[in-house]
Amino acid sequence: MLAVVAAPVAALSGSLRPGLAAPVGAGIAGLAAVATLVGWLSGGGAVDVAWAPSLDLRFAIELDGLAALYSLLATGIGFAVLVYSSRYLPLHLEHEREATGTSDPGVRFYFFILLFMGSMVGLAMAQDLILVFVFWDLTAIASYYLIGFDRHKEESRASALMALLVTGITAVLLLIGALVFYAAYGTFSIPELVELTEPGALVTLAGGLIAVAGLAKSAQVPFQFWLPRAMAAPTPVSAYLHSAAMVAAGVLLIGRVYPLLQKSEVLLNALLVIGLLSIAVGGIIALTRNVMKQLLAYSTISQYGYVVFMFGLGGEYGAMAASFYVIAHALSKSALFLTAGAVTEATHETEISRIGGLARRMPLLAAASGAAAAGLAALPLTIGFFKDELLFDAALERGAPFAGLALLAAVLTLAYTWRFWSGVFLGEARGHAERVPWALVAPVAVLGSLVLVGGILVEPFAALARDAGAASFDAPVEVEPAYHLEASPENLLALATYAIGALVILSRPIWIGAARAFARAGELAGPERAYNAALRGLNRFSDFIHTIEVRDLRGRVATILVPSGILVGLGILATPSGDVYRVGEVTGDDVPLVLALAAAAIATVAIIFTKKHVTLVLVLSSAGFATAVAFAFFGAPDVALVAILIETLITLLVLGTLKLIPRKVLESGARIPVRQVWRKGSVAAVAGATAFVVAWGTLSQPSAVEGGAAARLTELAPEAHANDVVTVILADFRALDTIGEVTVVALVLLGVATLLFRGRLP
Amino acid sequence: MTLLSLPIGITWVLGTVLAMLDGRRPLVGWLSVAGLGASFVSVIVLSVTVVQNGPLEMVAGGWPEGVGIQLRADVLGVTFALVSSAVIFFALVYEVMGGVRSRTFPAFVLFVNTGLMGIFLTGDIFNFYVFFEISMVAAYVLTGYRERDYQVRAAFIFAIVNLIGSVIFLVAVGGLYHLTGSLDMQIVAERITQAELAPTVSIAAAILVAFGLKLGLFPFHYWLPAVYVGSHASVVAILSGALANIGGYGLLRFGGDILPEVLALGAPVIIILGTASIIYGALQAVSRRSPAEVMAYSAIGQVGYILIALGIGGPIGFAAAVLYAVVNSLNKLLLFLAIGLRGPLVGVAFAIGAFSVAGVPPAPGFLGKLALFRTGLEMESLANSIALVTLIFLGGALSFLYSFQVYQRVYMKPDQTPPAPPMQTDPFSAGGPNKPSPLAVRGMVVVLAALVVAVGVWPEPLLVLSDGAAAVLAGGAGGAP
Amino acid sequence: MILLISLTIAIIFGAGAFLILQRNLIRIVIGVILISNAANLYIIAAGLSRGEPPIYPLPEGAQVSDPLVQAMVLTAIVISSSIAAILLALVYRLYVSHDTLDLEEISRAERRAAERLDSGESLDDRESSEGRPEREERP
Amino acid sequence: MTEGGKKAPVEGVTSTLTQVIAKVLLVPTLMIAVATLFKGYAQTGDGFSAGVIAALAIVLQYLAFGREVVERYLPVQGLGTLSWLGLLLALGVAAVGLFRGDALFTHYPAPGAEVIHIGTVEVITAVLFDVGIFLLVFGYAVGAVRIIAGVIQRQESGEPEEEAVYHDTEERLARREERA
Repeated sequence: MLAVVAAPVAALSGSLRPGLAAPVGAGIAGLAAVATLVGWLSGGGAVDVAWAPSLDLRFAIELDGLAALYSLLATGIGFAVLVYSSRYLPLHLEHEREATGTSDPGVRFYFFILLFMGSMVGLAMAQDLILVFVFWDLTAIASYYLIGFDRHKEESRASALMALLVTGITAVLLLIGALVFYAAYGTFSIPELVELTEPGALVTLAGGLIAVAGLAKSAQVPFQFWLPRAMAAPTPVSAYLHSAAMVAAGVLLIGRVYPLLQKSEVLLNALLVIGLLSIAVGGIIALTRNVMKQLLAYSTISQYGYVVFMFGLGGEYGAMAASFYVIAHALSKSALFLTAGAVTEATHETEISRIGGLARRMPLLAAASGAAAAGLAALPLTIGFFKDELLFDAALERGAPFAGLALLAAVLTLAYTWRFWSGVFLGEARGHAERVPWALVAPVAVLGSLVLVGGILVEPFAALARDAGAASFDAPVEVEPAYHLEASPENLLALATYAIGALVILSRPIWIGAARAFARAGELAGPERAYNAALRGLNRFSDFIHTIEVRDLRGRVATILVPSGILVGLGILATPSGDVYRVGEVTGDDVPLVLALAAAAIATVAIIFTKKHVTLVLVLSSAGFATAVAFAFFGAPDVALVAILIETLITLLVLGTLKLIPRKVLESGARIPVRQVWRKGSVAAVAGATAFVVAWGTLSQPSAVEGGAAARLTELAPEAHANDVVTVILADFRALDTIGEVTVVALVLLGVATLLFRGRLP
Repeated sequence: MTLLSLPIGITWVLGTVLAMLDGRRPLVGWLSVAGLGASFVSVIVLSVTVVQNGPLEMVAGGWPEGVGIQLRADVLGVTFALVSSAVIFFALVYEVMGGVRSRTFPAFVLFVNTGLMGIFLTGDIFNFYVFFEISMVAAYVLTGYRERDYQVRAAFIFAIVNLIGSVIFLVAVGGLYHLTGSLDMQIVAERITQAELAPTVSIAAAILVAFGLKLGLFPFHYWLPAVYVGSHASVVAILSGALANIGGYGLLRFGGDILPEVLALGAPVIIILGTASIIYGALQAVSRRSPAEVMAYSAIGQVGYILIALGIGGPIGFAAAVLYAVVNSLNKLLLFLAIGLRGPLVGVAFAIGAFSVAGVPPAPGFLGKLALFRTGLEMESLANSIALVTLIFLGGALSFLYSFQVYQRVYMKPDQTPPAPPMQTDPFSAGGPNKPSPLAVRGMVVVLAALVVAVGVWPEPLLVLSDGAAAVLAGGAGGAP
Repeated sequence: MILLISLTIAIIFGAGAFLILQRNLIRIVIGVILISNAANLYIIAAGLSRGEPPIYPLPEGAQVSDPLVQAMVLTAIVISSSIAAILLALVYRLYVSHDTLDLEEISRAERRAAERLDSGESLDDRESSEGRPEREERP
Repeated sequence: MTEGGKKAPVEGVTSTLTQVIAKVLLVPTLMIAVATLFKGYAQTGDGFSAGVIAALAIVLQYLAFGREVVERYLPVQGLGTLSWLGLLLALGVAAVGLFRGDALFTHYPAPGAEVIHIGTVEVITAVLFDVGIFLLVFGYAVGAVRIIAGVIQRQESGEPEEEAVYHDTEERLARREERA
């Protein structure tokens, strides 16, 4: 069972040698499928180990019915797809090489598709919401690279990005939903949550968030637009994406958290509505499509609409029918996609209107895909028949109107499936068709025959679906699909489907215009347009504010000073300022200090008005000296000494630097227009005022030096064999500061040497 | 006692020695790598000790507490020390592998490390300032590394802005001393509660500005894009991955540990600033063309998340802030190193970084997002919770968009055609702008990417650290006993 | 006294801020030096217990100046002045590569760089001459 | 600064005067510096001021005699390295405590213990620490001046400035032409 999770790793080793990648990948997929089957038959199994206990994250996986179903799909159909691509991919790459002139080994493909498979299996088994989220995003990553496989095509890259954005961003809702549950119940474990939760607003909210993530991934309205775009991927990817991975992951998630969802009536009704809308939108647009893969893509939207609809219907039938539907659909749809790929290989055409009558030239393919199509259209003797039977059952259980809706849905399916198959294989032969390799046909044949087998021996599939349904429904499910040769409502509905379906097919000329208009309206006002508009708008807006920033903000120190002032001002306003400020008193002893301060202030102001640079420096140093004198009057001779020495040194250095630069350059930009003087002056005033408020506000407080560190330092100084307390602080008590300070000095020397002297120490 | 000195001391002594040697010689380069490695290991050992046995303390000079400078390692400090040390280590390895171009580069990198370790391990506010200056001076010179026009410009802008920040911080230190009569963080925290609120608040505002500048928080960010785009890749990795941590750590330490009451008072302002930063940075990043520019603006946005978590506070909020800061450092390290390279494999590394920024598992970014959402849900009023969660969601959506728009534009190309030169840096080899970087360097970056993913896959150590750090802060005034 | 000191600090800081806002790089550097001066003055004022210098033998009963702020200011002065030196070196370096000390011209170069990035060019494309020699040691 | 130009007579007088003063002051200033260094524990001053004072003495020589003369007669080469050696010494003093199981920066002899005097100079490790700082600051100041002098000389000898930088921008060349 765990071999499945290891699949990507093995694939990586295999992909180191391009030739080996395909068989190794397919082999792993096959093995994994068998392992899953055996695992399921032997009653499943579970692993539950702590992952990150600090966040209550658990690596909890269990192979229950639901997990088994989706794992089997992922690995089984994965196997078929891999066999198919072992032949398809080289052809595809050949075309691309012709188109672009570059060759690509394509090993990426195997790596990501196996990663896709592995994460899908992991997702199926995960029982912890965060773990679900992890695998969920892994599938998004894998699909991103697979959809964008043809990197040189703008279209595939844009489609890949779209798929990633839509599914990735909505995935965050899943995370939020999980966290809402966690905030309320303290666990991420789904089984535990099922036991703990009570119906209420919280479940609706959190469950709703999770469901949105699921719906987006399953390409339900209004998120459906990414899926048809994703057709830019190579065909095997599309087949896989639609039937067993990515899109299926959405309904898998809904199935997984269904025990929670069904506690909220609102959510179930929402699912109903969204399911119906998707059926209608997907189905109607599918009828108008001409490109094979596009038709199939819209059909997928519609088909998963069914599944969502059935979940919305709820109850025993709903849960079981949904699971069964997924199986049936996966078999048929993957076969049809692979058919489309094979047909395109043979004819080099992608549009239905340009091909036709291929049944005679490719009988086996026609038959196999015919079986698959019949399955999708729910004809008897195929597994598809039962899917519709269950659909009708579930709908009937809810009420007659729903049965009517189900009927209409089934009719749509029949119509577009017919259009696909008949358009490709019937009618007069058009264009040429080459022989296609067996590896492109065999998987279709196998899948097609499975569809038929399911039509006769339905029990294994039903058992799987029952198990899965039980996991979703959170109770045993007792639904047995079988043929009942009687006029039961289900059978009558099925017959009605065929009859109306035939009518619809025949009356195509009548309604096709309306359908096209509908599709066109969707393009004009649909969510895809909104997505593109939002993207463009954002980019334009971003450019706009960037222009503003570069033009008006870059290089503007004012953008620091003014907000700082505002912040400090806010702080002052927010706090009571009763008698915070004191003027303080000036005694006779203070006069020298006052004079020194005044001198410093005057010299500083003089700097502003000095034009010549040399004078400027001299005025600066006089301001420095005045400050040093002030220090002396503060009773700080050490400081005064160092200040004077440093001031001398820095004056010399500045003068030296000025000597290095020609006078003309030196004066560049020294004069600024009067208008700027006022603006800058007011900013400076704000800065000065801010400094004033901070200084006055704090200095007005009684100094806490009494009983503070300073007194103790003074007492302890003799202990350290010293008379000058300041020196002893520098060399002993706070020597760490000093050594840091001189390290800065040494670094400055090194820096100056780096900038001017190529880093050589002078 | 030795253990506490080692992270600071090793690179200090070695840097002093290497300053006298020619750093372009491979031997000197690898020596510096070895030194940083040793320092990093000592930080790891220290972290393990601290997590298991509680904080370590030492007063320099053997004097009583309050007289000498106290060094103290608690979980908050060692967490930041750990991640910063790792970032610097990888950036240095990257540069030494590619070939150092300046005599003094290794020494300066070692001193950045010394300064940072000092900042994270000191228990003294003035000592904090001194170490702060050590790492800043080294960073000013490093910013100009390689000395292209735009690099010199970047260095000048960086220096001026950060000097203003330093001065503002120095004023705050002086103010705290005036109000409490002490420089020891624990004593300051105890005594500041007795001071008047108004002056304390103005000091706190100064601290916010000083560290906001360091972080590149909106509206103090204007220097950041020019510097992050202009400087050499390994330097930007150090600036954004390690040096910016000063801001995050400083806000946590001074806000959460020393001035918790003022932090609670200023929470709305902090949250609003954080919000503005997220929106502004993300919106700017959306349409930028070069990866370096995108990530520079992204850095502005990412910082906002840290602020929000800090503003909400409490054990969960603080833990989220620490976690996000750590994850953000790792992302930036990886991304900026990848941006500096070209050739196959580089895209992989960038992609992992981009996934991390966007919060996609298993890259560790999702842990940060998770912690943030959790914090957002912790808000007292439901309306605030919803507003905040929506905001974080929108920010995340935008980060998704800008990360991958630029990824597609630059990296998602057929492997065989030479990738367009990533905008920022010059090639390692002299073989022209389109020549792939040396395989070893690219390999190292991929290994780094794998390590980053490993953090996401096995997040427990990181979570333990961030929870421990939050416990230090939520312990209230004075921090851990 | 408190008010006077605060006013002096504010004037020096404001003047420094005004200079930082100028276009000429030298003036900007001087502005930075000035605001550092203001900060230093503030710190020494923060220990506003003026009295005898703290040098033993201390006079009996006299008020002693706070030695700790003195040590702090010493450290701060040294740091700020040495950083001024590195700023000067950067200014010189900017002059060498841009041939101007006008911030406007330098911002213009910055804007041009931003435009280049927007048009998808590398910063290196135009600013560096082809085949530029490695920086070699001069004997 | 040694070049006279048109103002040669005036500058000649000043420079002779400075040269005399500089010569006279060199030795006493260095002595003052050393005194400041070792007496710092008792009086105002410490290693830092001593370093600056000593450096100013050397700087004065540069101002008076010009780079070439000074570098011929005074052993100033490699003083930049000296600053780092000084830092190494200071760091060594800081680390002594660690090796003896004490805290970082523990000075010896321990607080209160007997101190050996050589004359009036106390023999304690803190003084050694100050010596390290003295060396560092001295090296720094002289080094910075030497760098400036070096750049001046580079300019005067007409070496192209481009040599010092990596590359030229178009606009810069244009501006230079305009000025020429």
